[in-house]
Amino acid sequence: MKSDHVVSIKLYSAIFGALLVMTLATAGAAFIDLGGNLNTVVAMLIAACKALLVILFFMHVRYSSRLTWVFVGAGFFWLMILLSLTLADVLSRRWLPTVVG
Amino acid sequence: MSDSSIVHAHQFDDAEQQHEASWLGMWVFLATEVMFFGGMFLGYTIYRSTYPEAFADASNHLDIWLGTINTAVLIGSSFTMALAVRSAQLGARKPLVRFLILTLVLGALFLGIKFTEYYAKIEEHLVPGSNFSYAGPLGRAAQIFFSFYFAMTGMHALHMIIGLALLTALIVKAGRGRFSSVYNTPVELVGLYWHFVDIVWIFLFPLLYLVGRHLQ
Amino acid sequence: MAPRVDQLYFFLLGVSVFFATLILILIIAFAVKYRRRSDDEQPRPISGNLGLEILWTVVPLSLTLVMFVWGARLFFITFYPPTDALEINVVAKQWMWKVQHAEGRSEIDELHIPTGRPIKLIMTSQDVIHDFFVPAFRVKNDVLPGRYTTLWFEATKPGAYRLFCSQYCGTQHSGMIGHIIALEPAEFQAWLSGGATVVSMATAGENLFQKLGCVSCHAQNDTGRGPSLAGLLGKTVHLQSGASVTADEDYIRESILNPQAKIVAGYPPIMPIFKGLISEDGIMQIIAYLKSLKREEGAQVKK
Amino acid sequence: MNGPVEERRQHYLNVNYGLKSWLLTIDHKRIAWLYLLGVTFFFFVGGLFATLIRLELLTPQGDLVQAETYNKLFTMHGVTMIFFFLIPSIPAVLGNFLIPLMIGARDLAFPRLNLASWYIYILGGLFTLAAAAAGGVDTGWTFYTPYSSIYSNTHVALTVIGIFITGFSSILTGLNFIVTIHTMRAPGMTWFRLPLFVWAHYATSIIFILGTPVIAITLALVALERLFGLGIFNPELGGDPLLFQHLFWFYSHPAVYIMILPGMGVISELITCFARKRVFGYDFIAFSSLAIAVLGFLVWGHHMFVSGQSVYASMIFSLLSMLVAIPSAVKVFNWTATLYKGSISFDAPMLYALGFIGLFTIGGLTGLFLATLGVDIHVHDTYFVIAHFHYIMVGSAVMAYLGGIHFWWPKMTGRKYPEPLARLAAVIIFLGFNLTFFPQFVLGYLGMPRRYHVYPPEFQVLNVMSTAGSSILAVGYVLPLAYLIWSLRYGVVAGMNPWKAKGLEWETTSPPPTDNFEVMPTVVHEAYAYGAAESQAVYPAGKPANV
Repeated sequence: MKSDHVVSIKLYSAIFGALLVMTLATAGAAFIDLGGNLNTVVAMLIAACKALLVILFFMHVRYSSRLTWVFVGAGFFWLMILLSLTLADVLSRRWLPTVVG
Repeated sequence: MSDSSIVHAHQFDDAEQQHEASWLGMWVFLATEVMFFGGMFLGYTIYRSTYPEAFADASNHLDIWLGTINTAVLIGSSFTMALAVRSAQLGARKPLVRFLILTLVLGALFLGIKFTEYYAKIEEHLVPGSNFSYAGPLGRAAQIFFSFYFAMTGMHALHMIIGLALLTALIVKAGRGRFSSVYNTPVELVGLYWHFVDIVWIFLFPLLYLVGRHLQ
Repeated sequence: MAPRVDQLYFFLLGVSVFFATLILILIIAFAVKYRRRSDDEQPRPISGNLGLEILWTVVPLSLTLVMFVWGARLFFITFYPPTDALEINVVAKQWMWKVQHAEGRSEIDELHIPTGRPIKLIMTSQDVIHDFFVPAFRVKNDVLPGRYTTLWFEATKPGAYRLFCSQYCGTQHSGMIGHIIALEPAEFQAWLSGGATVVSMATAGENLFQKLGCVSCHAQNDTGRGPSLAGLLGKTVHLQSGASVTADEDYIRESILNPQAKIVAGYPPIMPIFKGLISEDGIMQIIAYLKSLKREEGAQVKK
Repeated sequence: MNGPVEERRQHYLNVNYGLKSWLLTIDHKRIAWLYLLGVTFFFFVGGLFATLIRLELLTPQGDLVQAETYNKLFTMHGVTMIFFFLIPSIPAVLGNFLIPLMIGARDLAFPRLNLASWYIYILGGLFTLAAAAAGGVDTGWTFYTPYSSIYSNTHVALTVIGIFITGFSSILTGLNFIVTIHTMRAPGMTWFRLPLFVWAHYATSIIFILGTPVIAITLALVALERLFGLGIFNPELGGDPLLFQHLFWFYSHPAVYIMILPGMGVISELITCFARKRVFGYDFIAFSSLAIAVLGFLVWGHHMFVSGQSVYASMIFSLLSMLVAIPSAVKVFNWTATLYKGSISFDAPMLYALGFIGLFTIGGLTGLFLATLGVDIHVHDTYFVIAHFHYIMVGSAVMAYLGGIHFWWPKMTGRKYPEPLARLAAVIIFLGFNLTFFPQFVLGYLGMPRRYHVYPPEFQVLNVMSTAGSSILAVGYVLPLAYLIWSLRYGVVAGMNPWKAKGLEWETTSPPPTDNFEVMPTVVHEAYAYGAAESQAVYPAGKPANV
């Protein structure tokens, strides 16, 4: 299930540092107008990276069995189902306007 | 120390099986939690795509500096939690207690800052409901934004409060020397929970605080 | 529409009856033939048959795909009204149906229509979700607050057809019923012009347009502080945000109630919010007026 | 076997007595009994509401109850039956009792959590009952906004909080099952030796843990909107009336599979035992359960074809809905094929199982009508839908539940129920059910909308038939309640394996000891080894049951 892997303080500190840097980076990037939806994309990408670091190292998933990966994946996969199919409705609703012709 | 010397519950064959079950159980629970917050993330996504201007404008009413500081505080608490789990793995009792207390303090600090922000929002009449007032033509959709703000951060704060209660229980137990390098499952599981709550905030921060800063 | 829906329905019914009967016959046949004759019988185990599994995966799959394609075609027709349809506006509220005809006549819980001509309903709700359901025409669609939905049908025979609200809407849900009264075209014209003298929806809309002061910014040409609205419906509008939308009824409705939601490129966001100042019926009248502007313009071009 | 020494044998029922030993028990078998009491209570409460609904619909006018009362009746009927009876019924009663026995474990992985689930369930039930007692709720079990969030002036918040709480009971049960099935299987009990009942519950648990949280947060937001004026669903602010429906059906469509999948698991056990045959196509049935659980999450939009949902999204949902029909069809064909060249007996559980196959076939096929876009426009929100989902939820799920209760009754109690009466009840239920619900298909196609307190007179004949059927059905449901209680004291002592069935649960005594097995088994055979060796497992001598 899970190995009793003990992560070194050095690695933990490095992760912590990276998380802090990314927090500052995302706050800073928010003030720059990147145009279009790029601000959102950048913010979400940084958030995803941060989450990934926490999951892999702080939560020891990197050192865990496949089964753990499956359930971590399942949570996000199902979230994607919920988001993508609902957005399939919301975003395509106006493809067929009320007025025709 | 061999496994057979550790007490395990009657339904398990041995401590190893018990540990496996607990670890898996926590992850299953966290998958549940992803979907619990997921419902709100979905609603947020839909409304933000429908009312982008209003969300950007309303987001600028939040205090980005308090938000950033709070993010750092919570990440710090995750760091100390990870160190607490490490200490437990190594069977180091004193560092374990120390890191748990540090985590508790940082968690409480986060909530303190959060409630300061809430208080400011109450003062500014930005709490949805009959007292809500918002200058400018974007008020109605801005009220939706603040509904999400309070629902999402409120649900998150509730999780934090539960986390603090769990930490307190751990500190008491750790102080009594209940955990060792072979038996530390509760510390590990509370750690997972705490990191999960951290991850939720990692997404809430940009979604709530950083929407419209660049348009100001 | 009704006969085409019924065709598909009977196809589905046929498939269902076939499979239900097949299963029933097999179960009864096996149950009789292989009934237990002595208590210590031990039949030979059979673990499965790949060929059979493939057969009863592929056959149902292909049948359901036929159903999907057939059903989807009908569905698309149902939600794509013919362009020459007669437009009628419907506002639902707890617990009644309010109908406005373009010529100005309005009615409650009744809808008079001519036979032999497609009818397109443009519907919205003042409160909760309702649903406009006419079983005889095999059509229904939800009627939503804050949005327009449409529905179209064509009556072939004169007569009265039942109208139900089929989305639960509160205490008197089952009382929110009425009739569609289909008349021969000539009779329908007579009915339209009957009753008290009424102004047409477009005229009523024009009056509102003056009264609410819309006209002071939205002039006939592009000289006003707001864009001209003549010929707007159906056009593509470019927005400040860079996106573009088709100017349909929903867009106009939103732009009246919440003007800041979609700002037209090149114009300042100065329009006041009309929410609370205008009823759903009033918005429909203004839309009718804007549509009439479109027609006049088209007529001028022809000259 | 039934000598005086055997009578004295200690088992989970006589190990200790008294209320406290039950209310604080962490034995999965006793918790199953606690659930049995709970779901039986809510079944008859929900049944009472149903009876009143049917009586009101005897005539077209609203002469028995007021419109407000009628609306509350069908709402409370739906809420109690779905959230407090159907969803916990098979998993929390039979699943709880049997999963550890079937996989050769002493208990579930988290026994205390299991007990907590029951208390959470009861707490949620009390909230909902309090709402009913305080005057009821009238939104329909679907709680569509904005009616539920703004317009209804009944006890919506109290009810949804009750359902919110009960949701956590489902989540914890699902979590417990998943962990138990992953980590606690006996030596030799590989995944493909698991009884299909266990596979079905694994699939159900996936829905529990990934679907339930979504309805929980959704209903919580509705409650917050009512209590504190939060504005997430409010159309006055520009809220989207379809958002609630998406969130609601994301759970509530898979919830139908929560109700039916465990039933399918029960049927796989019953058919094999009473045909004395290995199940036909084991792998296909096992994987079809998982396929249903996953595909079930991709089809919720078929509840929204006429809701103002995008036409294109509707098409995707329709296509995916067609796909979910396939694993269901595969199961039905495999069960039928299992009967081929079997040795079929007609004990009461088998009558329920055969009834299940017939009714599920009809329920499933009529589901295709609703998934087909062009036809759904007409039959959506009519009695056709009511008939369809009652064929699935009552015709199938309740039949499976009763079949399972009868089948494992000897294991649970150590005694047999009276067979002739049980067969009679099964036949009465089957006939009563069809008379109640088949006419509703016709009503629906004729256009009678659901949730109508008064209706046009042309629909009366079919409604009278339906009401007549429901009175027969009521008799059919009361009968087992009476004779099962009777059998607790007067039933014939059953012995270890009265049906000569395969499966580990039949290799321990009836009722089983607290730790389930005197000696923990090692599994050496496939599931359903009918016609093979006597036992499915070996028991290494000398190893005590509880290390």
